[in-house]
Amino acid sequence: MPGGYAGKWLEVDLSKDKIEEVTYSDKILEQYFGGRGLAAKIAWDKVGDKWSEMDPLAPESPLMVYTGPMTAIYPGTRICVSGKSPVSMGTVGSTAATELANEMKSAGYDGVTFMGKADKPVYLLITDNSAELVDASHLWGLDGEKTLIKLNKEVTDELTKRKPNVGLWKDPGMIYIGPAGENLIRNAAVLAKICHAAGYGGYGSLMGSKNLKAVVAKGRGTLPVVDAPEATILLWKKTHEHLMARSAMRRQGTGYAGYAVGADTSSEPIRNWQEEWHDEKSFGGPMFETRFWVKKKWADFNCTTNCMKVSCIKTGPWKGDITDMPDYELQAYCGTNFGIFDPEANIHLSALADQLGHSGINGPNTAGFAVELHQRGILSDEDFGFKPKWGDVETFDKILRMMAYREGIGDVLAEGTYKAAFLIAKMKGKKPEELLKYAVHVKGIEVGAHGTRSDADYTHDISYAASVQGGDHTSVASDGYNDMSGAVFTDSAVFCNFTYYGVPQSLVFDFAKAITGFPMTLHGWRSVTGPRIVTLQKALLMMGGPGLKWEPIKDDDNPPRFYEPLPSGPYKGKTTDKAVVDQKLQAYFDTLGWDNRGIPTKETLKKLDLAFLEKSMAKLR
Amino acid sequence: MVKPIWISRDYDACSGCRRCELACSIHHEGWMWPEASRVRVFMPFPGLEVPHLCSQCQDYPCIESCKFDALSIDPDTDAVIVDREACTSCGLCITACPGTVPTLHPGDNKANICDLCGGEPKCVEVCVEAGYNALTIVHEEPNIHRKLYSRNPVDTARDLAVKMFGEKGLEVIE
Amino acid sequence: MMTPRGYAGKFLDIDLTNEKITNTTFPEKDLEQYFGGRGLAAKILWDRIGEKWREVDPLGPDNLFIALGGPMTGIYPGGRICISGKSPVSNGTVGSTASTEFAHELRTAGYDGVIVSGRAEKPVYIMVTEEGGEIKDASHLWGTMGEETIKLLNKEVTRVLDSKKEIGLWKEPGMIYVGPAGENMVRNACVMTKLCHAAGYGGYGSLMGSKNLKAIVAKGRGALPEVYAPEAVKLLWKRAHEHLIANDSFRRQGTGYGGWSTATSYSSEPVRNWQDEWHDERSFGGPMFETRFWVKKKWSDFNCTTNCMKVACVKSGKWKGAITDNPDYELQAYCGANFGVFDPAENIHLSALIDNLGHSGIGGANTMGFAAELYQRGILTEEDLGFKLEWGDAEAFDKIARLIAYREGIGDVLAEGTYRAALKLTEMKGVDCMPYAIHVKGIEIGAHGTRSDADFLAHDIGYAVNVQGGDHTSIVRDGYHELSGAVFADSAVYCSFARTPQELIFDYAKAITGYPLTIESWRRENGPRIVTLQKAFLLLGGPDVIWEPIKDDDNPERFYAPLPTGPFKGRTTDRKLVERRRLAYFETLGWDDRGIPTKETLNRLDLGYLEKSMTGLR
Amino acid sequence: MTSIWIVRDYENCSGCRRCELACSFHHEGWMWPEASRVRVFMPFPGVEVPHLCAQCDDYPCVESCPVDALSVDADTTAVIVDRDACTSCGACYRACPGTVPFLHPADNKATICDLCGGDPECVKVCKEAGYNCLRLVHEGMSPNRKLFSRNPIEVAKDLAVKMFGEKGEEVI
Repeated sequence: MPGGYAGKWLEVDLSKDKIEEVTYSDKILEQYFGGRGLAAKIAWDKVGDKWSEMDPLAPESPLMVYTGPMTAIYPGTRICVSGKSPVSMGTVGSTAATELANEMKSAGYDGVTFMGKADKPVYLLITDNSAELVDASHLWGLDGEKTLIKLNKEVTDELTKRKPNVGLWKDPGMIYIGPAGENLIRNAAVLAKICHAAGYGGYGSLMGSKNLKAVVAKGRGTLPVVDAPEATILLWKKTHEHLMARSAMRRQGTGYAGYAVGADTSSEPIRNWQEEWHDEKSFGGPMFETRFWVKKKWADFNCTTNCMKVSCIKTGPWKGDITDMPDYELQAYCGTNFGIFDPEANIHLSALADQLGHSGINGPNTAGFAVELHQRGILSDEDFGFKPKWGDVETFDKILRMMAYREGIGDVLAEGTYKAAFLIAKMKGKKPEELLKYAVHVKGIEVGAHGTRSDADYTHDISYAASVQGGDHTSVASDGYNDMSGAVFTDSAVFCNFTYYGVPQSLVFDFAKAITGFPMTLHGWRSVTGPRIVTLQKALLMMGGPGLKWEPIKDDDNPPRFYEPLPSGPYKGKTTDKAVVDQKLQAYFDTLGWDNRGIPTKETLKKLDLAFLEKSMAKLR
Repeated sequence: MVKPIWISRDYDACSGCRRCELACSIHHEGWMWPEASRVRVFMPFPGLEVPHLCSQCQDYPCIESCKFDALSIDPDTDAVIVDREACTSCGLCITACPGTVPTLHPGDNKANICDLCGGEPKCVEVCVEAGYNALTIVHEEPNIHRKLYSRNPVDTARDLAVKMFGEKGLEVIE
Repeated sequence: MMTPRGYAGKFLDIDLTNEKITNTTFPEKDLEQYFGGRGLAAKILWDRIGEKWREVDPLGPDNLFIALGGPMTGIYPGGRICISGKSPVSNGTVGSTASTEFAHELRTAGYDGVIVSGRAEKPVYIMVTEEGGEIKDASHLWGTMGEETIKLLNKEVTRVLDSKKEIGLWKEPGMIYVGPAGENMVRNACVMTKLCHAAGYGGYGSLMGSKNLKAIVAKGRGALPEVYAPEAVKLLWKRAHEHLIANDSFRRQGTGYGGWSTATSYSSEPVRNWQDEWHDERSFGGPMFETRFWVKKKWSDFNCTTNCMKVACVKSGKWKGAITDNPDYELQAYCGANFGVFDPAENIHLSALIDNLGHSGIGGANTMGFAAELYQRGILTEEDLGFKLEWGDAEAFDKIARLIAYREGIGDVLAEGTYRAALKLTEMKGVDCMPYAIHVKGIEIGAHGTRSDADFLAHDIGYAVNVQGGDHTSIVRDGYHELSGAVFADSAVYCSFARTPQELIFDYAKAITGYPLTIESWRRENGPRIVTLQKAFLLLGGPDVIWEPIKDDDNPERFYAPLPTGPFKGRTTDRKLVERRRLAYFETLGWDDRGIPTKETLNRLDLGYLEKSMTGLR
Repeated sequence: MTSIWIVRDYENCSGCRRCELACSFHHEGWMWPEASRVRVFMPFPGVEVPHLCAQCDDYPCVESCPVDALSVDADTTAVIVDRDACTSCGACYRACPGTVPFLHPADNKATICDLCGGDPECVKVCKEAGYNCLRLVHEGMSPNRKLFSRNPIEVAKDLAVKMFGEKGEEVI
């Protein structure tokens, strides 16, 4: 077994209540690493050519909860959740920071593949070299906070009961879903630690469809042995030095950006992206910091970046709401995107989205979309049961709840922005295009809180348009080469990309080599490993279905809104250049060895050892 | 000469990064092994992080309790030293400790207690380096307060919760 | 007159009866001999009252309320103000100090102190700026608790300043004030500052109340007074702070770790009105306060890096919203262990309540504990009180605190302070209540017992011969060493917790003032001069109480009973030792065997003016 | 030298005001809190707010000065006052979103933090005492700085709620 791997994976058949240990060959691991890459490969292995026909929320749809070889050893512990995405029909390597990752590794497992569907709510409890399914009926319906509180106690008590004589049992790590996931809200998130989410991909609903409330792990073993331990320890120290030098991140997190991104780079969603600029000083970082940040350096396992800050509302109707910061994405999506510029309201809605188990980006994107439809007269007061208003906390508080519980219009919105557009068009006797122009998504995945129109943010022209993970702002496309060693790598090695930026790439790759012993190079990742993973993801995305197939080129594009001129701010009038998009998209395909419609060529598949895809791709060509 | 030292803990300042555990286990085990670390950061609710380690009670109830004389006090640092050969894994030290600090090592099942790394605790080094100062070294004579830090970390977290979250803090730990 | 270095150079003299405000100065000789604060206040009192001392009612218009800085105030770390006057509890004088921004604001406004005489017709406060003093109506402030007083005054004064001169933002003023307890002339009430700081010993809150004086606020914009050797002071300032910053345990624990350890280790903490001095209640340990309540762990006053203070706030439950410092050891003990209360939240609440009422967290709480013991012994009944006053019942102590502050029911008697209440209750109940009154010369004793002899502060004659009675901040050792300690600090006026080597402090003092002073000279001349003058006042006493030499130069009776529990069980203060050391103390100071200063001593100390009064006593 | 800025971490302020003393030592040669370019506001005990220039990226004070008495230091990006040119008109502190500048108690001229030319004394003493309430960072301009230029009483109100919970709403 290469270094960095615990060496075994769990395969859980929920229908049959069966748990097996499996291993993967060194070659597979070297080729796909872990997390995002390995999950795509295993998904293919499980489903294969039948991909197009398989409903992602059906029992036969696999769900992967994987670490990677660098998880927990490289700073910034994370877990990668994947499978056939209920929103994109492809796969997303959706990661979240959680102690589950390191606990699972300490317990001796690199990941879990779930198949089937439990007949009643369960959670998986992983302990040292052992795993079991536990009844979760008493947890079903609970919000995130309560789930976490109860599970923590219950599992700690159970472990203490089993082995009372080792001293105190430390709390386990866990991921879980809230009501949104349970009720199969298509873009619901998998949550961890009350405010961390694997949001993109909608894997919360996939967990919900399997009656799987949570995955919990507590291991007492070492982190996996590595190929070159002394080098790893030195690199570990060096990496932390880089992280500790990032004073702006440590001081401000991303929570200063809700004001700065809007005011400066003009790329923040405002009222469902009708604007991307604001200069609302009330929404500035210091206003959050001074009144709400009760812990200013907050980190996950083995991380000194401390991008997180614990926020707590101490007074008023939302007293007791707790979240992280909110980070920039939720500041934007649960704030400005709702026309809300009050830190307290923003914290409340972020905490609410988290507690309900929504993705704080995707769910609120849908909510914003709905309110714009109302603004445009497409949805009425009656459709909502009240009069929705921008900037009104009650409005969005209600919509988020209605979605999570599929009540009223919430039942439609629960299908995610893209599908909801079709359903509402049908309801209202309109053409889908009339609604889709307000739907800010790419390939079913709502776009992260970074616009492309000002061209002043890190997201540009084909960032989303070409990404195999659609609107996912954590995995944007650039040129099909440089981006391969970015998110595609971190999501497969599985660590936080906030511990990646600011550390020299050569150091990260040396770290990977020291851990795994693979003869890998930066160039190798950019030209072979990365493209292999992305090409496989692309293939799955194109196979799509059932009832949903993305059209090459046409769907490899930005949402219509990104081509409207910015209406305000320093970049007023500016917009995304369609000609540049077209041209860069072709270059991107070219670089990756895909044809001019973005379909991988036979040669490319062969070169990347992906010949198993040829049959399916041939059909699409 | 090493003088008696003590590791002061400022719970509010702990980020939960758990580098202390990694540094401790790298020092003692040669590799990253959180559960074998002599300091463990309990985190019963997000934001409530409680580094849990030996607080060197003035009266060393753990040492008193050991029937096999496997525990002793390091004359230089005042740390509790475990004679792993003599230890029978009986767990008496764990029960005697008011904070249930010792654990049985996940590898050899022997009593596991902070030995202050012989006077230069690695956990403190990485914590100070990172600017948290949740763990810092104090040079002082043993005092009676130390015993009060030997407390169940979940109880400590309950107190911390109220300070951080106000009334909500009463609800976050079951 | 030349302005001595380290002094702003003038004092405000305010006659409230006639609403007359003048500037005054004192001869350089007085300043060199008495320095400031405690020493200078005593001299001013003698100059203005002198031989009429015995007849002057401390709560009458003839008494003076004096608030003085000293030459080191604001310049040496740990700025303080010293409050003095004829003490309503001891009938002598106490140099009662409190940390407050008021001290250096006063000095940067150009004044070293304020001397208030007479009595205002209606409630007033005094506002001091560089333009001088102003008497302002305080009717709207009268009756407000401390918290409210601070809020209203801050806002009001800032607005007044802004209307006088536009400079950008005015920073808030410094202030001293009284709460309801002071207003209602609860005899041992405090002069309060900054919510939870108090000049407690001496009962000067009632003195302010008796003058209808709610507060004095100051806002200065000048530099701190110039000094004799500025470069040396700058270096010494840095050096002093290095010492304070190195005081790690104070900075981490404040004195808030003392509530458990003083009792447990030293067995010298008042428990249930000193019936015990030992407890082992872990619930009351420092970490329990720290983890749950300390919302700011490094808190300090002007120019201080000791950070003995920690802001405590109760965030949940019945006492939600209670804010105080630490509580520091004294209030932890007196508003906690002394009430049989061992719950940190309750202790914080009771400390904050007493502060807010403007009562003394030591003196007032001592009286409350005294009442509870009388209840325990059946001397005071539920009928007397209106409720049960059981040990450990925080609600009950909350009630009794309010009764006293507002002089309601039995509170009216207890408002006279422990000693006078004991006299009155003995009479009322026909039972001797004196054995339960833990005071020395009317001043309730600080939270450090002498019986175990293990406390770091108080031993045998620590209180017995102290000219400030039970004041634990001015403990007596031998009539020599301590004179360069508290007597100096209270006169130079800085905080004794700003601990640096004594040599450094005296170099600092010399660099500020230019006076040729030494530690030795303070121990042999300045200190004895001040203490002897205070002793004379104390001996003169009156009008209601006159202390009897020797008999009253003693510990409370309880300090001679054996400790009933703990590691020092059975141990007690050695009466023989007290007698022997008392005589030695008198001798060292040049007082006769009854503690009355001899003529030679008075002459030697340049206190010839006292001779006439002392002759009458010998 | 790169542009520098003084971070303020309000919770960490002890209220010791050594920053004021160090500042006035440096600029005035003696202890003079009211002449200090940093002033610690403390509207309620425990709630201490160091108040000093935040170097807004658009420098409204510099813009506002009718006599060009204010300028931006090319090295540190601090605001520099030309005391000869200053007419004490008060335009700068009125233009400042946090009313940070003030008229010096002696010469009545606009007084603003000049970062001590790059090595601020306030930061040194604060750090030395282990508070790290004021810290120096070397980084580019940020629009967020302007948000630190805020009335200290307003800041204190927020801080009070964080520290004291509901009680914090009542104390200022």
